[in-house]
Amino acid sequence: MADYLLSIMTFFPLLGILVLLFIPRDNGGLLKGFTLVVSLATFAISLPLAFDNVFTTSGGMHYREFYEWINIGNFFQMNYNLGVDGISLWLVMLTTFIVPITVLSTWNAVDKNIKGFMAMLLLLETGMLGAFISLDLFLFYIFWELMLIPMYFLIGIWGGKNRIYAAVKFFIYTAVGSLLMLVAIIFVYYYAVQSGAPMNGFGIQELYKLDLPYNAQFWLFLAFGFSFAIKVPMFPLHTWLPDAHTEAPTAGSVILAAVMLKMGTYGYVRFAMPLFPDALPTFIPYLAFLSVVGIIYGSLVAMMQDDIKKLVAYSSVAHLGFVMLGVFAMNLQGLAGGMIQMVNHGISTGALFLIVGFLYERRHTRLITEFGGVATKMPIFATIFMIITFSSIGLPGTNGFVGEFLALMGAFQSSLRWYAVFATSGVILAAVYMLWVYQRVMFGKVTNPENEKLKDLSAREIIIMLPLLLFVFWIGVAPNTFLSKMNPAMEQILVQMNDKKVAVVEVQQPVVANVLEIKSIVD
Amino acid sequence: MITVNHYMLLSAILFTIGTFGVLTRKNAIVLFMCIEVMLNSVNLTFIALSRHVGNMDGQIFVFFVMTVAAAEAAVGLALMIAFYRNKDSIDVDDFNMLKW
Amino acid sequence: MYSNLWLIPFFPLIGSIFNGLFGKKIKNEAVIGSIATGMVFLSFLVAAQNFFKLLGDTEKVHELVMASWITVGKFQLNWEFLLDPLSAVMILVVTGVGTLIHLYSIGYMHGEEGYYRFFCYMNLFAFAMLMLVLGGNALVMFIGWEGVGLCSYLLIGYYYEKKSASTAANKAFIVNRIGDFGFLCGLLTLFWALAEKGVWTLNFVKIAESGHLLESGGLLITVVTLCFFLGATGKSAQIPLFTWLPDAMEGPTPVSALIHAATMVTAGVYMIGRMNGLFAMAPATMMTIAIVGGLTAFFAATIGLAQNDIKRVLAYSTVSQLGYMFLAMGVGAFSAGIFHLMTHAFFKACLFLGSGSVIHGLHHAYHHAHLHDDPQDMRNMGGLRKKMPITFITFLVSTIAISGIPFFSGFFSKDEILWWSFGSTRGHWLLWVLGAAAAGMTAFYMFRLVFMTFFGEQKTDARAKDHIPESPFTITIPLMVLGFFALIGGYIGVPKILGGANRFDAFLAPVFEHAQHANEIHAHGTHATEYTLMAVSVAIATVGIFTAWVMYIRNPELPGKFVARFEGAHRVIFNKWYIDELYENVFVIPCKRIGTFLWRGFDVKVVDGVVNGCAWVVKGVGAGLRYTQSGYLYNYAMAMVVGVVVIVGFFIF
Amino acid sequence: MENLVQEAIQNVNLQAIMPSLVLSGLAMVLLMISVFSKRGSTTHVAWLSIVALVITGLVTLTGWNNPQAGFAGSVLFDNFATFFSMICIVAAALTILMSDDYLRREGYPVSEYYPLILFTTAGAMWMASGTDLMTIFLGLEVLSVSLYVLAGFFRNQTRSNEAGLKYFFLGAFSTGFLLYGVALLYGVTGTTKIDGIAAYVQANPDTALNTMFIAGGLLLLVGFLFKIAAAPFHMWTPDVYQGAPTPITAFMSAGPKAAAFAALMRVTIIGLDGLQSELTSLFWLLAVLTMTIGNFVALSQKDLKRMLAYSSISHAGYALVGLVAWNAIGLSAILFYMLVYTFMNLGAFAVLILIGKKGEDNLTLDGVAGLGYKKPILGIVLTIFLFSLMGLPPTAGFTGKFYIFAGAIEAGYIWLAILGVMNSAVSLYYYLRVIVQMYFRDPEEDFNWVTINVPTAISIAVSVVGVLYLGLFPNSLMNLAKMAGF
Repeated sequence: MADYLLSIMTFFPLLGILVLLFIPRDNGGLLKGFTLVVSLATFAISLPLAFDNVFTTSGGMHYREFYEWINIGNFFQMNYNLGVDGISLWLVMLTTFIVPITVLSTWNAVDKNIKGFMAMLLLLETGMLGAFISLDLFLFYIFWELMLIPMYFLIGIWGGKNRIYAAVKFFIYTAVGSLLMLVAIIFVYYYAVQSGAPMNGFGIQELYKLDLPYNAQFWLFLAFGFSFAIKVPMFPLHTWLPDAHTEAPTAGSVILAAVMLKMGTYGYVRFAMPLFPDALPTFIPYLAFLSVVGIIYGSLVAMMQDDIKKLVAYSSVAHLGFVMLGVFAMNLQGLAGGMIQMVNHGISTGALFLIVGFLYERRHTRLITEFGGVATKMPIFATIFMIITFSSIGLPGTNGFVGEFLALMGAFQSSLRWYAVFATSGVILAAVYMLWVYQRVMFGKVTNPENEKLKDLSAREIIIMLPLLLFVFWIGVAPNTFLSKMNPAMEQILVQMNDKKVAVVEVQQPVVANVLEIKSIVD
Repeated sequence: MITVNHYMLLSAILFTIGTFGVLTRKNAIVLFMCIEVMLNSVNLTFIALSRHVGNMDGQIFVFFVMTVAAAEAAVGLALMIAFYRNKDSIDVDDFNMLKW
Repeated sequence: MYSNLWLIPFFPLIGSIFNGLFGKKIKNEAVIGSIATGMVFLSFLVAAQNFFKLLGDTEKVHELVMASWITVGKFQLNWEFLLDPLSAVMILVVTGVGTLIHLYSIGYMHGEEGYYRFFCYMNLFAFAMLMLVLGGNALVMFIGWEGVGLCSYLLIGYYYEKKSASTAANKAFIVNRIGDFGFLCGLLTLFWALAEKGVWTLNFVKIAESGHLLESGGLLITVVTLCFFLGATGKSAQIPLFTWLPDAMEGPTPVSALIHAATMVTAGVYMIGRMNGLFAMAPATMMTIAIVGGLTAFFAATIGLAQNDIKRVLAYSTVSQLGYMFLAMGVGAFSAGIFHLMTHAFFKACLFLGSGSVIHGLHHAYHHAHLHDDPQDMRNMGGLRKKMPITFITFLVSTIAISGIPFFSGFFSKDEILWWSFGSTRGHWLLWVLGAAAAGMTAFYMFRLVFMTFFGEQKTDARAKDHIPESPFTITIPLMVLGFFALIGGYIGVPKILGGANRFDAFLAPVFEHAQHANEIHAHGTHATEYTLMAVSVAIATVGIFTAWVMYIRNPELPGKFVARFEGAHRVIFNKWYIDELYENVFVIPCKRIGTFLWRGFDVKVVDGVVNGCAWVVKGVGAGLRYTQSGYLYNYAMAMVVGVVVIVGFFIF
Repeated sequence: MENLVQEAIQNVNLQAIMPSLVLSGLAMVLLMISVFSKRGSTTHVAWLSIVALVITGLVTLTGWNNPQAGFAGSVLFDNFATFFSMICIVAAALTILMSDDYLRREGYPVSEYYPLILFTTAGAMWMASGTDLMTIFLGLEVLSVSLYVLAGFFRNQTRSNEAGLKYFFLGAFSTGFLLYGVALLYGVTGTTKIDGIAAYVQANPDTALNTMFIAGGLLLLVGFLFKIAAAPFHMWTPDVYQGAPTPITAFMSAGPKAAAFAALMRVTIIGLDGLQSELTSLFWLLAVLTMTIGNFVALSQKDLKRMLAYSSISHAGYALVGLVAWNAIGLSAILFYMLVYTFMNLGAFAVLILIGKKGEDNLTLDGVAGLGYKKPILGIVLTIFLFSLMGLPPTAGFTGKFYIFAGAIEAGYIWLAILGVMNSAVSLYYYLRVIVQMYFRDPEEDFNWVTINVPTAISIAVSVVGVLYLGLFPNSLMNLAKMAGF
């Protein structure tokens, strides 16, 4: 079992789809129930990973699976090459954890074409899991693109009024980035082939050791980075996100926020940065700058939204800014902060989308002005919303704080100190927009008669939220559970980057000089 | 003394005339004749070059071209007739149902 | 040894969780209230036990590591507690005053819809505050630091159906967050600076030990401490971040007493005390603190002169008193600051609770008479001393204490601060002038409050007049206890000059000694100067009281004339120097405008415009190219010919 | 003279032309059968054509790894020819399967249709195996003339007439250029054999600078570029594709195009090797132009057939990228891509055929609104084909494109690859629009006229399996394509 754990986990949902096809389409309950069982089973399959202590001691890849897949002699070779380490571990766990929750959340929300919806959810799960555990660039790319398709349908079929625009925009926007990455992937491969480096198909572990000239790294990082930056999304490549989030059904938004955005940040950590470490010092100031702009910009724009979901979407831009800042700090604390913040964002923002979903299911509107005084009608909901709000704000003791703090700490330790100062101001803005929306939705008197008949959360809805709340506090109070399994892998990847790197990141170059330098090198 | 260059020039002129005809004439039959002019200019080239090069390949080619031209004529005229039956016209300006 | 320290915050946490989860089901107010109060009282007992243990202990600094919290590489952070004289005093104050206020709340909050919620939050607050003062490293402290902010938010917004309440709650939290931003920046910079020197820690003891690694008076330490001070101004409502505190009076009165007078708002002072070693190394910061403190004391006092809402007067008074504490910290009188913190906790809590008692009574009366008058407006009060004798007496005692009349608690602490601000190596006579003027105004507006509320004509609506009761014993007992401490609390710190031993100072000495010695901060000057200053300040206070008496008892028309005479000045003061409006216009509205612009003007039009523009251009080009496909044979042939000619021509020529 | 004849007879190697010989023979037999069949009954001819194709296919496969040269080196049936022939046979078979029901629906149950397709296929096979410009020309004409007829097959339908005529005139026009080019090459090198030309250039390196040689080479290419619909010789494509009977459109975009690519590759890589630098830059430009025009104009199309016509132009552009690469990977990538494209494009057209009403006026974007709900299987299948056309994993379209761009990048054409993928990104939009209509819009019609018939279903099934299999496990066929390259 352990030998094939990753494969079983990844393709179990796909298996579920096959069975799903034979369930009559009008038996909605059975379809949902079955999907829930499948996703829970996937979670159960993945659980041994979370409890495996091998991650605390060794930063390498575990649960390796390796099969030759495509071998065209001297043309190219791709392998079915899977593995998981401390960096991907928690993202994998987050994925398997969040999917059953989203399935539960659809219980009343989805009534048209349930079969298709469930199939898409499961397909999405396969795609996401596969992308996190692929160690072969080609395989990764396949899973990466595979995720697009179900998400496109989730938004397009079960989305809101403006869903078509949002779905197409989401699809094309992200595809543009990934297609450029494809060119870069192929380029790296043939560079390696022509330089005679030892290779194992598109296996990243071998490619990590590749000696690429700075010039090539520059462009390759740009291509990879662009693709991942769209997915993250980093300012100014973020505009697909508010549309996609607003129009997507709750389950789609949750998965999009909780897992798919992490693909971008994960991509930086796993691919863009360790593959092209020489180019990093050139880009880090700009990327960090964009992260900080994202934090402040996302917050300011979020503040003025009149649609709750859009607000949460823009807040994602801000949150991911912290992740990126931490990652670009290029030290253990920052990276840990970034990684933990990825999980946090998955939990908090996922929960926020669920919360918006609860409201939407009841009122079929998400306009803030339509609400007010909901707290009186839905006290349990108010409490949960409050906790999640503060988790999102990053109150100490909740998960959000640990991530933000570590990310900022890392940034302060690195050359990004000044960026970090501005990023820190994001904690103020986060409070502003979250509390303001909370006030306008929950507090005050019930002025809209529609809100009079709001019902508090049902048992099912509470059950959905409980695991999320558990992790809000767990990560906040005892993050070491998670950090201890990440640390070795992060250390390894940092050591690896620094060993390969020619320039030293710590030397902060003035921005102007940087531009000239790039030019001269490109020339 | 008429050299191969003269033949080449003549056939080039013929070819150009044919091409111009295709571009400017509107009657499908005339158009087809222009194409025939082009093909025949090629035939002329082949024959002249065959003599110049000194092997028979060019001349053999001409036979094929002529055969093919005949086949094309058959098919082309048939298509024109079919079109004429539907539209009462073989003016190429009327071939404009399919566009954009 | 001190291994039960963790119980101190633990009890209220349990109480909070219990009431939060089951309070709604229990519904029984007595059970809910006594559980909450009992939990804080248990904490108090443990705190007292530890306090006395520490008192008799020669080793004054004790750390208790509970568990590891965040471990990333060299950065290792624990859940740890620190007990030293400073935190020992604080836990006593917090749990002691906390218990009384909980007790008070049982009666005060009677019949409220969210009774359990209130006690849940209050206990949570106690928990957070205790984490703050007991935290052994800056991050545990920060948990408390933000936690009290959270509870403050929850409790200010307790009447969440009221727009003003929820707005005030937001304002409190957000302004606090601005401070927290400073705190975090300071913390992270400090951590980085120490890490550069090889010390990876946030532990207070270690920070104090390795403070000398940083350049004393250097830019770095100045920036770090200024950042921390920004944090303190947020939490402790100092200029420029004081505006939230008066608004925070939207919360129930016990909240104002506990959070916005006695404990939370003093966290900034405590924090500076906790890091006194660092602050002492940054004279520029110290000067800033002293100036800000002095100015706050002065300006808040001016605003207090003209307010009519009983709680607002007290709120500005709190801001002003906090200014004193910062003044003390700034001039290096750390223990005097903490001393004032403690005495202030007693008398201000008593004042707030007293005002609560008054409001409670009036509210009761209005309710009885079906009136909707504002029970907090002093202009509707008067002559209540007969209706509420206990409230009156305790209130009067506390007022005298805050006014700095000799032999009441406030006198000792305030006077020590004034003396240091004059005589300290970091002091200046201007600071003393600010402090003394504030003291005079404090005496004036506090007695104005007492006179308007308890003396003179009863101006309450006739229909409600006779239904004002004295409050029940759960309210009066805390009042009496606090009043008692307001009376005698100062005697543990009687300065040497008045023949006392200043035991308080001696007790805290181990905490501050190092900072004061190493940086040569001490008050100097002759006894004669000290006596003179003392006399002057007492005289100023007396003048203040006398003026109040003249204006509000002997000649009640005088205030009206005064207002008419100095209309402009009054309006400015009455409107709190228009600071709120200033902030609204300088920060809030521009921020919203920028947000709106960034969204509608930039995000939608520019960023998304570029994206959609690309799509539009591609589509447009496609739609244009489409028409090359004219449908005419000769055009197609022409394209081919042109293609051939261009291609052949290009390669041949 | 005697000797010459004997030599010629010795040179005859029937094995080298056996597949096309068999196919032509069987096609003629079928033609006779259809003459004697009752008018209106076509099904048996259709199935017999399938049988003929299967037989031809088996014969063709004997040529794998068994290269046969014949007719004084004017035919070479090698792996390359085998691969392309198989593509054409598959394309023809799929086309025939989807045609039968269609012809009856449209009211033209004429059985000569099938032999014509077989002739086209035979011509295509000649093109693929020809090593003399003469053979290639003959193959091209056999293919073209049959296609002219097929394009104008619906003789009472003006649209079809127009398509046939346009194709005919422009085809003949381009043939003129091709022939002129052949003549010029012949004039310079004295031969029409591809390897003869190459040998001449090798022996006289100055030839590569000869104006007449360059002009001849370029004019020769015009003929092939016309057939593969490369810009600016693509203008016929949308009109003809739109007007021709739908199965023929499908077939044209796959089989003949593959054959034209085969000839183009042989002529350029082997014959015009001396012009490599000129030709790569030419193809570079044409590839970009073709992709861009195809994709951009497709964006504003409403008619599905016309949209797929433009899409087919852009796919020719992608395939040309492989030719630009001019390396082993790029060339075998074209082979693989042509096969993949055959499956996905024919599959997509087959679905369109099924959902079309008589006259096919409903094959517009709006016409498929809600198809995914009313006919879920057709919807899913069409979606798979569209995703494959977009080039998304895990479909064959992705592996094909990957192969192509791998070739380009290996040869150092990064910018070309970038422009190529950017074009793919543009193309996403119009393919997605179809999916948008199928799934994101509510059905306006109930599609009750759609009946699934077995042959079409088979052709769709084969295409789906092909698309998914080549997407997930491309190994075997990629290796075959590798072996087929030269």
